[in-house]
Amino acid sequence: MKRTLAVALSFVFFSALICAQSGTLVIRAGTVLSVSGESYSPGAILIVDGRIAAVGREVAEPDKAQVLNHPDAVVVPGFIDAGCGVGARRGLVESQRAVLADLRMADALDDTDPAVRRHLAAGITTWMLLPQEGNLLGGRAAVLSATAAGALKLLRAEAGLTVCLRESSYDREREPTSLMGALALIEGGQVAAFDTAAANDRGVLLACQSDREVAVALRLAGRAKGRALLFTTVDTGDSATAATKAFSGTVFSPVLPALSERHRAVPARYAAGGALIAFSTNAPQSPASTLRLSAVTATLGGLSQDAALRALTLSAAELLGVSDQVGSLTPGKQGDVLIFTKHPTDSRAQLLRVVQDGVVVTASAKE
Amino acid sequence: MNLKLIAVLCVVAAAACGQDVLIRGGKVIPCKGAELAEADVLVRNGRIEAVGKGLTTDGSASVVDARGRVVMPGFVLAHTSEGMDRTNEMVPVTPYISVLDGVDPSRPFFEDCLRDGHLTIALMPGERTIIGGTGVILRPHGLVVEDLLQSDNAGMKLSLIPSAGNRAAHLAKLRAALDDAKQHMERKQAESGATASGNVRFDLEAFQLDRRKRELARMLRGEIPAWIACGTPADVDQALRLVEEYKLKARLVLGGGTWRAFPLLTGKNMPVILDSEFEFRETDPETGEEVIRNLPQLLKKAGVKFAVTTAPSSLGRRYLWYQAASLVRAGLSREEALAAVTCDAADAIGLGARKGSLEVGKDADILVLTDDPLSGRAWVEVGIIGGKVAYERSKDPRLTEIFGAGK
Amino acid sequence: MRAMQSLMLVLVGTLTLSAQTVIKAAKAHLGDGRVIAPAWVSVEGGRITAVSAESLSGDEVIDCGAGEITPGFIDAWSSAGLARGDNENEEGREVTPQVDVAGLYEVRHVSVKRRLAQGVTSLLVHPGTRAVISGAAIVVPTAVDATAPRHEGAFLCVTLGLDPAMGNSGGQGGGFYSRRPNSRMGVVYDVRAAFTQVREALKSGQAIDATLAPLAAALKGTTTVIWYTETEKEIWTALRLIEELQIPRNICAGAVRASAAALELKARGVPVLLGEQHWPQYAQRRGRGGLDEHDHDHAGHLHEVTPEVRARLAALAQTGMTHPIDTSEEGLFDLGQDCCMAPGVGAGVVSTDRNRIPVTTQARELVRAGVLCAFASGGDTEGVHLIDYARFAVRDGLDAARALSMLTLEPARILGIAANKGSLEAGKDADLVVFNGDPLSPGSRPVLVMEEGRIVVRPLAAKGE
Amino acid sequence: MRSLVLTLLVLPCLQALIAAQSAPAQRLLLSGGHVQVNTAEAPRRADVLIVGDRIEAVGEGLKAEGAEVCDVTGLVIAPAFVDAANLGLLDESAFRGGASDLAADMLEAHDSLARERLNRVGLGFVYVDLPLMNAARGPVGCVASADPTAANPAVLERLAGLSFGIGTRQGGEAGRLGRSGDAAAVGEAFAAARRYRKSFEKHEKDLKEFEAKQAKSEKAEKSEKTEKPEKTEKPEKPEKKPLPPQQPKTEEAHEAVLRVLDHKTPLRIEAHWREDIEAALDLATKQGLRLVLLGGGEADQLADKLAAAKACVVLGPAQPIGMSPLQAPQRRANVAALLDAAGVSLAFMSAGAQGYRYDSAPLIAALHVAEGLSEAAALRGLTLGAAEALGWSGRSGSVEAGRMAFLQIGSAKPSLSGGAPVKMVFGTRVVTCGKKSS
Repeated sequence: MKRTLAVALSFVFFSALICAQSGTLVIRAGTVLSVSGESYSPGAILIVDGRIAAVGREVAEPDKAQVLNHPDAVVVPGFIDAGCGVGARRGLVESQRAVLADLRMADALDDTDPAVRRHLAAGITTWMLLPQEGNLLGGRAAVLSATAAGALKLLRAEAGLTVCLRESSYDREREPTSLMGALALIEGGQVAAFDTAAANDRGVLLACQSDREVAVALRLAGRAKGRALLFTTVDTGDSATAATKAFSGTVFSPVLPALSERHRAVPARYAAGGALIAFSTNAPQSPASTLRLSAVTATLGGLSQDAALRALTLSAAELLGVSDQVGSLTPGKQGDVLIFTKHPTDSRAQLLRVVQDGVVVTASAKE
Repeated sequence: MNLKLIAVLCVVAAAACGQDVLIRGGKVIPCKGAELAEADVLVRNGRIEAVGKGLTTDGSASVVDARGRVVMPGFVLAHTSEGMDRTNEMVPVTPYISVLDGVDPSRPFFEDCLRDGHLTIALMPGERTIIGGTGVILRPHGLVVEDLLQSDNAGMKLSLIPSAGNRAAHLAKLRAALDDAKQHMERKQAESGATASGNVRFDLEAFQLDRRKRELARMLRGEIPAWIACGTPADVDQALRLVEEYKLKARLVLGGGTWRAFPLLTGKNMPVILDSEFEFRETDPETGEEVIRNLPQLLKKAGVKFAVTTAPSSLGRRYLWYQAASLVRAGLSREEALAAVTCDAADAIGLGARKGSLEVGKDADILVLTDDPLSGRAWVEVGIIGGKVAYERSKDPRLTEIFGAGK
Repeated sequence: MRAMQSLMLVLVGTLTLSAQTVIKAAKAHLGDGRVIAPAWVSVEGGRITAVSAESLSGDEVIDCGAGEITPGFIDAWSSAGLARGDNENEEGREVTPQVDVAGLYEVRHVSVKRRLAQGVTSLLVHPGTRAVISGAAIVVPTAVDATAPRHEGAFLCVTLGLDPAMGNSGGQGGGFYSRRPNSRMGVVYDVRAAFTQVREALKSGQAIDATLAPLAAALKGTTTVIWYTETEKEIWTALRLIEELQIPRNICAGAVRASAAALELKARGVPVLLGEQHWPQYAQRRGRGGLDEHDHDHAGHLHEVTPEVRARLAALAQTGMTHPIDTSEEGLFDLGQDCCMAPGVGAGVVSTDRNRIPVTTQARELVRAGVLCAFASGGDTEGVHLIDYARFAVRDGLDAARALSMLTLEPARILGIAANKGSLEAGKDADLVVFNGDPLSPGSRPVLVMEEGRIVVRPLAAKGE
Repeated sequence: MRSLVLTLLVLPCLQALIAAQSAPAQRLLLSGGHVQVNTAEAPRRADVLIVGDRIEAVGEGLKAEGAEVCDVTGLVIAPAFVDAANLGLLDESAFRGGASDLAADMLEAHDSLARERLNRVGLGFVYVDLPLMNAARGPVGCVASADPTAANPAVLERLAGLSFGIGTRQGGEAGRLGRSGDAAAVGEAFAAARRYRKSFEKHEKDLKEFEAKQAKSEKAEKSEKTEKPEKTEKPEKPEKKPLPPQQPKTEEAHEAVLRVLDHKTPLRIEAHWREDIEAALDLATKQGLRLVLLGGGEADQLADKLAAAKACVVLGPAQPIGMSPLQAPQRRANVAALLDAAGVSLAFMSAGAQGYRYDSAPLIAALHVAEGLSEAAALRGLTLGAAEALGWSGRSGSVEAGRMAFLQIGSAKPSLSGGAPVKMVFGTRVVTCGKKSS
């Protein structure tokens, strides 16, 4: 009997996807955390034609509206994954030349990628598509979101040139073969693509792994007029103060519970003083749940619950340059809403429902 | 059998010229007892006859003028695997091999030991083994291996540092070898009891088997000590358990990583031989910072007497006088530092009665240094082994070549 | 919780001091050979204001009791602060003058912290030695966060010898870049080609490519060229290239066999940084093909047979045991004497490989020849204390004051930073180390290190301190 | 059999002898606090009296003369959490290959940091398992306490169980070597253990026979001597005195299997795919043993059969990180909820969980709650469920008289949201958590 119930529910999931019609939706819940504005408990949200129309203690309820009632749930904006490889045709790395500045991720979209549905099921409604590691200049990232129908929607086709200073981009058979060589080439003006990217406002995304690489990234960030994002791991705790001053924000690779207390505390050090931080899953290598797990581990390391939620939503949107469309429950923004049993940074929080573009995408077994 | 014959021959040759040696007027550091400003040391028949002021001899003694020099007992190198072409056999359990067959007298290691004053060397197999074989105590002066030999069985080398596979597998093999030797001993006892009367048929296969296990059996009977090398605190635990279980006479050769287990050794008066690096560096997992553990201080706090070893390819740590100075740097007193390279080291290798200090009746292994051993400027002027002058710096071919005769 | 018994040198954050600090000690080695006892050093605003044998007053007096003060040591040729591994060598091309280690130097790196705990207050950090012209070296303090390093002087590193040629496939490689030297001649050719190309461009007034600018500066003399020359053969090559390419300011670094070229170095006035000590022992072996002691083969050093040995041989002969004389022809020397092969049997004729003399012994010969030379740790990350080089040099006959100045004032003069580093003089930076005894006795250790007026290393109050 | 038992006693007490250097006070009274008997019930006001390592009594106003009193007013005493398979207390050489059998010999001595980290999340003791070295038959695990003050790790049960693997061998490009031969290997292990027991029984019989013959032949000699002492015979070849039969060597690996067959410790089998779980279930029912299933990727599809067999399922993370061929294709994230709904008792383990540290068992339980498991079931899994998985059903998992005194004392009821307990109780030793180790 139990198994048939499980199969039936997944059928509902598909049906919701197919008949995604534009309609009105009202969500009432125990607490509504809008992240940008103030939060209401209890609170309600009205979504019309895929856009958030109103958020407040109570909202007007149009007659034909679909209503979701979760008296003790917590409602938050859709999560944003600031760095993964979901939704793209993979295997585009070309090893002959270290510089591949003209490669655009936007041209490689593929909505048949099963990882898109897994991201949606984990509450990730928007993400940045990064080129694979392996080249000094890997190409230009893109920010995209999934529509209710499962198609992919480009929020930003050009989201900055990636410069990977990590070990993986040096190869003895091509120039540069070391971090020193890379720094000398770029500072010597030998890499035109970097100079043009630094000149325009789309910005530069610098990927590092150790404090040495962050030191080099700091010098390169000085040359970029537009924005400079730092993609790093929790091993670069010592460069926290310098990095928060020089970069417009920091994106962390997955922060897992296997880390020592010292490493778990690094996101909190970077977020001190209000600097923007965000998390990434680098899916499909790791599951989509890694995004929320990173936030949970960061809170165990000392990051406050609000700062962690902000890192999953509004801060990530600002870093990706799409904070006008997603990232918080503000009227006019895209109707991406998640309904949890508890605050999402609590390890026991269960994701009851995902609303994407105003359409209920996942139905959970537990009503 | 002719090994024994030659050894006897050498002693006879030495005694023949029973000449006395008088070392006069030097500052004597006996390492046991107070230092004497200007004193003499009389040597007869290879042993120290007297230590005191104003000693006189009949005319025939040869006199070594030590005025303005320092006279002290020879340094004792408590554990080393140098001087051989390979430190271990490839097979992990080889109780039947001896270092004696691997010693190569022409190696520069022995010449440097003589020049640096390391007059007693305990040569043992290396650590890459489970049961490595037996070691020997050597002197760094002699024509062939038999000349260098001081005692031909210094003990059996065991290692608990798991080189291949993990620690439990390593221990399982070690216990299997020990149990096998134990059963072999019990069976031989039972057989010898059973055949008290009547003739014994010579059984070659049993003899071969016996020869392979004889040394291990001697170790289990406590006739020869077990030198147990440990790399981590868990190894020290296992070593203490093995000693208790098999009733071994044991000496511990400790690497730096075992510092957490030092308190376990308090009051066990089991000889301890410390690795040549006295600062153990480890990264604190909580803070990521490098922490330096001061091993001599930790051993002193645990009340454990210890000897030290050398690292032949390092700039300073290849000299025992430098190691003694490093112990002072680590916070030990002058006496404790000098003891660690002389009398404590001699006790550690079981020759405490004969070596390690200038006391009447002990072997005459004496050094005449140009300066105080801890000053960092000392050269060995004269090296006396077994009462005979074995080394004179003025005649050292290499130093005269480099520094010229005048130095 | 077990009390942690360890002499932990706590890296005190940059403890800013009150206006004027006075350090009192039993003795002070000023660095230029003079020693004053007792000694007071007053420090203000990161600089030494006064050094005297009479007492000085100040806001805070640090009494070091029987300690002795020395200037902060300067390690004039090291790769500390760069993570080991292939990341510090750029092998894309042989000539990469524009490469700069400034961006990579990490003052928090454990190798720098170890040097600081030994009393080293200034470091020259050089790129790896795999490229022929490997790039710019920098001089940096060891305690200050050097994200913006102060280049007290610009340096360009050139590597001679076999390092750049090691393991190159000689051009068949599939990579877009194929030509690499695989012999000493190839390395010298690349140096000569690079410099001559820039010299021609300078002469004809053409614009010089930005990446080759450091070579032009070297020719003009604003940059000092550091030649990495391990053996005396490389030193002679370097001196010949200096002559031919007229490069005004030069240093030879990493030299482990400099004493053989002492006269030529004196003639050209090129200073030398002694390299890492590889062969500490005096007993060397002239094995087959001059390989060093680790080649395990048997041909060895020989001794003349003394009467006593002959008696021993006779006794052995009776026992029927033949004596193990190595009769292989390479091992024997045609000295026309019987010989036997055993250590310390008596005086004898010896053949020592002249160029295997330990570095600490060569210092004495270089000083006698009047060459400006200093000790340096080289690539050694194993952590041999720099002061140990001075201690063993004194044991080999060098006088104490000169040995200490080979760690302080000499390297400062060689690197051209003697204006404010290298000795305890009023007006210079307050870089100093306090030992708990005579610095040159191996029983003493650094108790306190001050860098630019800030106490950066102060020992945890170890027991009995 | 007698000698068999003897050797069993010698080794653990030797171990205990070394461990109990500083014998703690014998009796401890926790007074003034609230007690949560097991994680399902609300805390109620009560004191706890502990003697040795067992709880003596739980009740109001207990007075105990000669007992050390520890004031816990305002705090809640709850059963300590238990990790059903943990690799954290092993020293690093344990992860190198080698035919090693016993985890008890591989524990990290002298370093209390790992045990302090376990205390900070409320873990009282753990089943120390060794990784299955790509074989069907695994090493012998042990139960070790997380008491940081013990000089070296206190082993509570030396031969605490044997892990078998069905379908867990990896290799080749498909990554999974299938399960052929795994079940046979498990059967073979049982048969070998039975042969080993027979060899001891046979030795017992031989010894009795030998002693009887020995006594008979001595009686015969005595009578022969008294009859004709003066006749000097020709010294015929002395008949070799028979040697007593040699006792077979005790092998702890077989001892561990025998303990499984004697129902002292559970049968632990790691299986992930549906067919492997079925094979494990059949094996357990055939041998008449209770199954403890580790991993259980697709266990929800056999929830009813597992419930019927009263099996216990030990779960790893709900969403495993990293691509491993062991993960079953139809693995569902809410496997814990479905198993709990079917009445299967659960436990949690951190062994082999990529991306999770050895102190992550409570966090893994919390993440199962995030996939739909009820919080009560998760807390039960960390206490009573884990006791079942270790074969300690009657001896731990709740605060009742007679049970082992492994307790956590916190400012409130233990919850899985990462709050650290204030104190941990190990028998009569009380340890304050949160202090950084030296």
